[in-house]
Amino acid sequence: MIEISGLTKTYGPTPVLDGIDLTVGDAQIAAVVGPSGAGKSTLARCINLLERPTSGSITVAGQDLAGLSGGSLRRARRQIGTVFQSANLLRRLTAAQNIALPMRHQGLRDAEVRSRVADLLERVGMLHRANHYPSQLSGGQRQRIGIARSLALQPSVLLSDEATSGLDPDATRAILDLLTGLRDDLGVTILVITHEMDVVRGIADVVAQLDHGRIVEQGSVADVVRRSDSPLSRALLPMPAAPVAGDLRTWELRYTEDEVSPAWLSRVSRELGDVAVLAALVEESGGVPVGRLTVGLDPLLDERRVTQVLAAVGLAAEPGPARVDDARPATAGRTESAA
Amino acid sequence: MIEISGLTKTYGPTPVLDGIDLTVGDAQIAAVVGPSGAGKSTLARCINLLERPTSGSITVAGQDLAGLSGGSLRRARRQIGTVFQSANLLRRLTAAQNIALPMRHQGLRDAEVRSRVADLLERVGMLHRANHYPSQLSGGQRQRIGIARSLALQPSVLLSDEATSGLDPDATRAILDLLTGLRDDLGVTILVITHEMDVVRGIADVVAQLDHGRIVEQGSVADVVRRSDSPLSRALLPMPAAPVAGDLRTWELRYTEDEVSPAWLSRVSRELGDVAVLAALVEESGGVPVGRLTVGLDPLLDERRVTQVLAAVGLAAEPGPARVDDARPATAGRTESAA
Amino acid sequence: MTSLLATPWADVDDLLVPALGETVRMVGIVMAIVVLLGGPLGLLIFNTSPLGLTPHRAVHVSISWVANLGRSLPFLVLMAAIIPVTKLVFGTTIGFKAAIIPMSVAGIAFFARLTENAVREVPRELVDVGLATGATRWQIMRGIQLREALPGLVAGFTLNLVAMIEYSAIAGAIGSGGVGYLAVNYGYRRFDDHIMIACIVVLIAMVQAIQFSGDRAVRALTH
Amino acid sequence: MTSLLATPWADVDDLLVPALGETVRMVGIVMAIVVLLGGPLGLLIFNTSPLGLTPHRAVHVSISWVANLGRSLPFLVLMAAIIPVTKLVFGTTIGFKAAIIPMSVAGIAFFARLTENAVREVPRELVDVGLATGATRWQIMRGIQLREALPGLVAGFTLNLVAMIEYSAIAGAIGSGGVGYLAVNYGYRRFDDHIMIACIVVLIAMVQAIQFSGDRAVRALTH
Amino acid sequence: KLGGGDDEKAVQGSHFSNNFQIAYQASSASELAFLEYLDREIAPDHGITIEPVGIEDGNQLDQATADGEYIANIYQHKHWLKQVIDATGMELTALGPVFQWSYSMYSSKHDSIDDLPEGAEIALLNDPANTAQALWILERAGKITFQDGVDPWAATENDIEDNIGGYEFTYMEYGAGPRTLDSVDAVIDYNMSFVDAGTPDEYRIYEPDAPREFAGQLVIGTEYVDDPQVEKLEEIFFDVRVQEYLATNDDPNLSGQLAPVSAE
Ligand SMILES: Nc1ncnc2c1ncn2[C@@H]1O[C@H](COP(=O)(O)OP(=O)(O)OP(=O)(O)O)[C@@H](O)[C@H]1O
Ligand SMILES: Nc1ncnc2c1ncn2[C@@H]1O[C@H](COP(=O)(O)OP(=O)(O)OP(=O)(O)O)[C@@H](O)[C@H]1O
Ligand SMILES: [Mg+2]
Ligand SMILES: [Mg+2]
Repeated sequence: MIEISGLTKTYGPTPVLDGIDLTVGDAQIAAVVGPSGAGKSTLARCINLLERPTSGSITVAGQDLAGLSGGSLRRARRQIGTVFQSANLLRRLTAAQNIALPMRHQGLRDAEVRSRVADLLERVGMLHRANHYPSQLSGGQRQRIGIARSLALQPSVLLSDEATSGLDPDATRAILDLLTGLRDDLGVTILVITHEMDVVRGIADVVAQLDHGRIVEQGSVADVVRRSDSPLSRALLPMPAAPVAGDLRTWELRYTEDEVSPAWLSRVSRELGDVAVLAALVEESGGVPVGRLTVGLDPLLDERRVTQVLAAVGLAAEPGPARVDDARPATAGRTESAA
Repeated sequence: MIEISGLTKTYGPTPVLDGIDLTVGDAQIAAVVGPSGAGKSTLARCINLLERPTSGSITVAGQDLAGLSGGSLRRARRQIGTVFQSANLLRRLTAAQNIALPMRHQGLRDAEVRSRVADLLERVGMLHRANHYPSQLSGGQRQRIGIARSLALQPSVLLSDEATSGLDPDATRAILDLLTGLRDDLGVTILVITHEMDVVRGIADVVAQLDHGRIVEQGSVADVVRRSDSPLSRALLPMPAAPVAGDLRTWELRYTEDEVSPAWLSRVSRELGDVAVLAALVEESGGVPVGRLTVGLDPLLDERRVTQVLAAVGLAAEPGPARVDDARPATAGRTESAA
Repeated sequence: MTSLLATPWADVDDLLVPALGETVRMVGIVMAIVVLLGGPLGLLIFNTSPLGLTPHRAVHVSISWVANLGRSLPFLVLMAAIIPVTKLVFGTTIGFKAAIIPMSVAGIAFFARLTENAVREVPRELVDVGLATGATRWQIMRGIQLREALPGLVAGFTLNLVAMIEYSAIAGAIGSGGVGYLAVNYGYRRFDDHIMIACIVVLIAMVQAIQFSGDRAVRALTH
Repeated sequence: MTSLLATPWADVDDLLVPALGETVRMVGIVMAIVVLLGGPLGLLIFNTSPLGLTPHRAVHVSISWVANLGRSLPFLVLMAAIIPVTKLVFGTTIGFKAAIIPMSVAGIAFFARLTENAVREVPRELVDVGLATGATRWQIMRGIQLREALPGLVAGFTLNLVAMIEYSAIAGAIGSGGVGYLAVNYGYRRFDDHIMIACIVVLIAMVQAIQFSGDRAVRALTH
Repeated sequence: KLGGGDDEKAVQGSHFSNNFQIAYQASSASELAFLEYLDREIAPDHGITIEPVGIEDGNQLDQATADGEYIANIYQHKHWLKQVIDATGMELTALGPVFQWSYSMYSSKHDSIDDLPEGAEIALLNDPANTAQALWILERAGKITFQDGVDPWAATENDIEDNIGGYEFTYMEYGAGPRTLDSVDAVIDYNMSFVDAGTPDEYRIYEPDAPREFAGQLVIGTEYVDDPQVEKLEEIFFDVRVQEYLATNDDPNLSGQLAPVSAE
């Protein structure tokens, strides 16, 4: 359980976090997303008190860390595992020794340390590099050792700052399985900072979007994905690139109901004629189907009728254009050459 | 133009690259993918000769770097921009000074340096952090400064090692637009190392998969995506998670032709009855539609007929089961709790 | 100026070998004390500084001040200033034992600074790892700061060791002996060229060997 | 122990002020030489080492050997050994000028090691940035290695500066003057307590000020 | 083997054993040679062995003697001793003069003291007693005069009334004399330094008789004045054979460097 209220953090004059309210329930996975520089890492660092909040309060498992000191602060921190954005491995220790470090500091017996280290190395697929030094590891390998180390003390809360950013899809999936396993079997509360929306859809229960130090949107993943035109919703389930539709009229469709019959497309074809699937991302997320499609329909069809027919099967529809790259972000670079 | 042939690199007894043959044509974007530790970064470091190959040859723009030294090696290297996997910013220089460094070393005039730096900062959306030191930047901000720096000398070849790994989708898109712009407008040859398959589909012309230091598969992106059962193909266009199909029979479909009519689903419905779309990823990549779907069909349908009907519209079909998480990678962690 | 009175080459050994033993013993004991006290002092100076683990202005300024004392005075003056302490501890102000205290004081002050400098180079993020995993301050200092600074510390140790040989030559003035002193006294004051040459050769070989081993150790520790 | 022979407090200034001037001038000139020559020497030692930019065993071993020479000999012996050079350059073997060469030699050797140690702490990846962008070796050394090592270099400079004050006291043996020498000669040898106390106060204040400024500079340079 | 008399098996009723540790200034080969002579020729007659202990730092050496670590030392004249006692309060007693150090003016540029040019630069040892002794030599040679009421044994440059030769004085550390020779017009220093350095005798351009005032004293800790072993010490050092040996020996470490105590 992590409860954050009114959290503000400033560096000099600039606020980096500005009145954050966020609650992550026990055995929940919360994802925090948002543009680069939004304050996500700072948020994580405030939770384990690596940064002292300028104002506001944070309680983790019922304890207000800012009020603790000395031994009780250390005990509280041992309950919080942290995966750092840049693995932060000790350069003079091997992979195995890096994982062992927190256990040694906690005073675990040698045999116990050895067996846990071996287990963790195996979980992150790094047994074969146990005795390599960080400088001899690839970026992703380092990151996996960082993940293993964060689990060394069997924390009840895990802060994962872009743990899977540098990992290939298979390794990512393995890590995500590990995290969901921790949540489901051990009730670990997990805060995941990530830019990978499939990770959010894949494992998060709730999601919050941070921008310029504020939470601009938050909610359960299933809700957010199916809520209307919100930017977070579009970000979470992005519309794949679609070709131009020729003489058809493009429509953007979005699953809005929990119970959308998978056969809706066949049924809608019978009422509206051929449905040209230009782009589609349909999948199961959190036990319900979610989806976003760009389709082409006969341009002569009545707009209202189209909307009604699709609403009847559980989809929201809006007329295009829908080429994704027209929606440039504020930070976009121009496509011209470097001058 | 990058031509690599027979490239081998060993650290001590272990080969990290093992007989790599790879050609990237002028004004092409080549993507290199592969599991963590496969040797991707090592490959990039061999190309700009930060690592000396154990054997084999590499020519960049017709020049064999290993044969050069002194001034001519430096001139050749200035033609190769490099984005490092971990931004590698100088800690005592501000963001702007980091970008300026290569230009200053090349002896550009002050005014020129200033205007190029401002331009590059703008392109990567970092004008507002120009005078921050790396320790005052977020992970993604550092990465973007690294990208800007790689372009400082207007290279004709760009090596990008997970440039967008830590970036949010909008910033990623801006960077990808920047890269494609460089290719299209200036004919820059680009090697992109990435784990993000949508990046590969979005911008790469060709793709190579590295595993244990060997190229296990390579080809044009469009070909690979539509080629049969290859692991790279599955990785490039992953099947989204699908719900269980109830009493329907699941089929995995894949676009195989360049000319698949987007209305195929409606047409197939007419011949085979309702098509339940359980999961779908359909999009345009490299000018042609690509797609992968899990659909549910009437279990009583004849297998041969289903295959034929779908082949007629340009899709390959194979009977399921198709739940993605059954195909565990070799490095997978178990889902049980951390012991 | 070649001395007519130079010790015959055959007899040089008789002076040199015991002097070498004295140097090794003196510098060895002093370095043990220096590392044991100077290391922690340096850690403390760094960690009470604004860049450290537990910044504390008053403590930092005072211990930094104390450490500077040991380096402020010319060694000869320091030896004289410390005589009362030496006398109290060892009951003598002359010889091997008496040299150990002033050498240690100067060495501790020097090594404290070298330690501070080495530890300062440890990236802050690694200390954060210790904090985040609930390590005690002592564990962070020992297990993270010192361990990560190891190559720098070994390089500093090497530097300090060589400086102590220099100091042992000055400490020779109170009868503690040693090769450096032999060089000063026989070589410099008495113009005994044979002893001088022999001492110089031994000193150069010694420093060379120390630096060589130090460099190797540093490289071995750098991953 | 109050000396009967102490210089009256009123006259202490007459000795102390010129001595302070001598120390500042001597140490100032020497440090300029030390930084100018010792810095590049240290860079060269590091960059020819196996961890450096252009490893070269033979060159490394030889320049490392030469640099060790300057630290191998007790300073008094070094001064004597260097007399021919001093004489050649300045035509005299005593006084302020004569002290500069041996002090510089010892200082250069010391600063070379400090530079080597500071530069060793610069992450290899940052040097790779220079290589990958086609910077010349000189640009990499200056623009990357030295710049990134700046806090460490300043800390080393501070250390070196204080050591040079110590050496200037020994160099007093050939008549170069300075506060350290005043402390040794008047204070220690002549039992002039007033001079001794005044010198000690000045030396402590000087070292304290140097260290304080050095520490501030280091912190200002650490981002 | 260093350390105090109590390390040894002390003789009954005495602080000291029959092995007399005598401290001398370590850089002085002649003092060592002198002690070795005593150990060889005189001490056995008294059932005593003499163990010379070289300590370079005079202050420390005196301190150790006062503390009874050594039975005696022989490195200083009475003016130095007085100065040490006055300054530090050490309890030391001189038993009497034993030998004298030859102290001369050397030059590699000029043939005699009278040839020194106006404004000649003369290097002197920098410790007070040796500075005074050098000035005293110049005064006796008629080259300078002291102000009234100045104790010539403690004189400094400031006490000069008339610097007739217009000399400039430079100060140097003990041991630097021979090395300084080429850089100045003349050096006033102990002969033993120049002998050690192999400086040619013809550079010795002025060689006054060593004054009794500067004779080397046998010094003990005042606390031990009545110690029975000190009696034996005196018997050895003041044996008549000693002065004769100093006058006649041809030990290269001794002759021309340590002279017998003169009448005046
Ligand atoms: N100095 C070294 N000594 C031994 N092995 C090394 C060394 N450097 C790298 N390796 C090994 O070489 C392999 C390839 O590393 P590389 O950094 O090229 O991987 P990568 O494909 O870039 O992985 P990632 O996606 O995780 O960045 C890794 O298994 C790594 O452990
Ligand atoms: N010491 C500092 N001084 C000034 N500004 C800082 C400092 N540290 C961080 N910032 C700023 O705070 C903001 C938030 O940084 P933070 O690392 O939390 O971002 P983030 O959301 O984790 O971004 P990313 O996704 O790129 O990692 C950034 O804009 C950064 O420039
Ligand atoms: Mg971050
Ligand atoms: Mg890599």
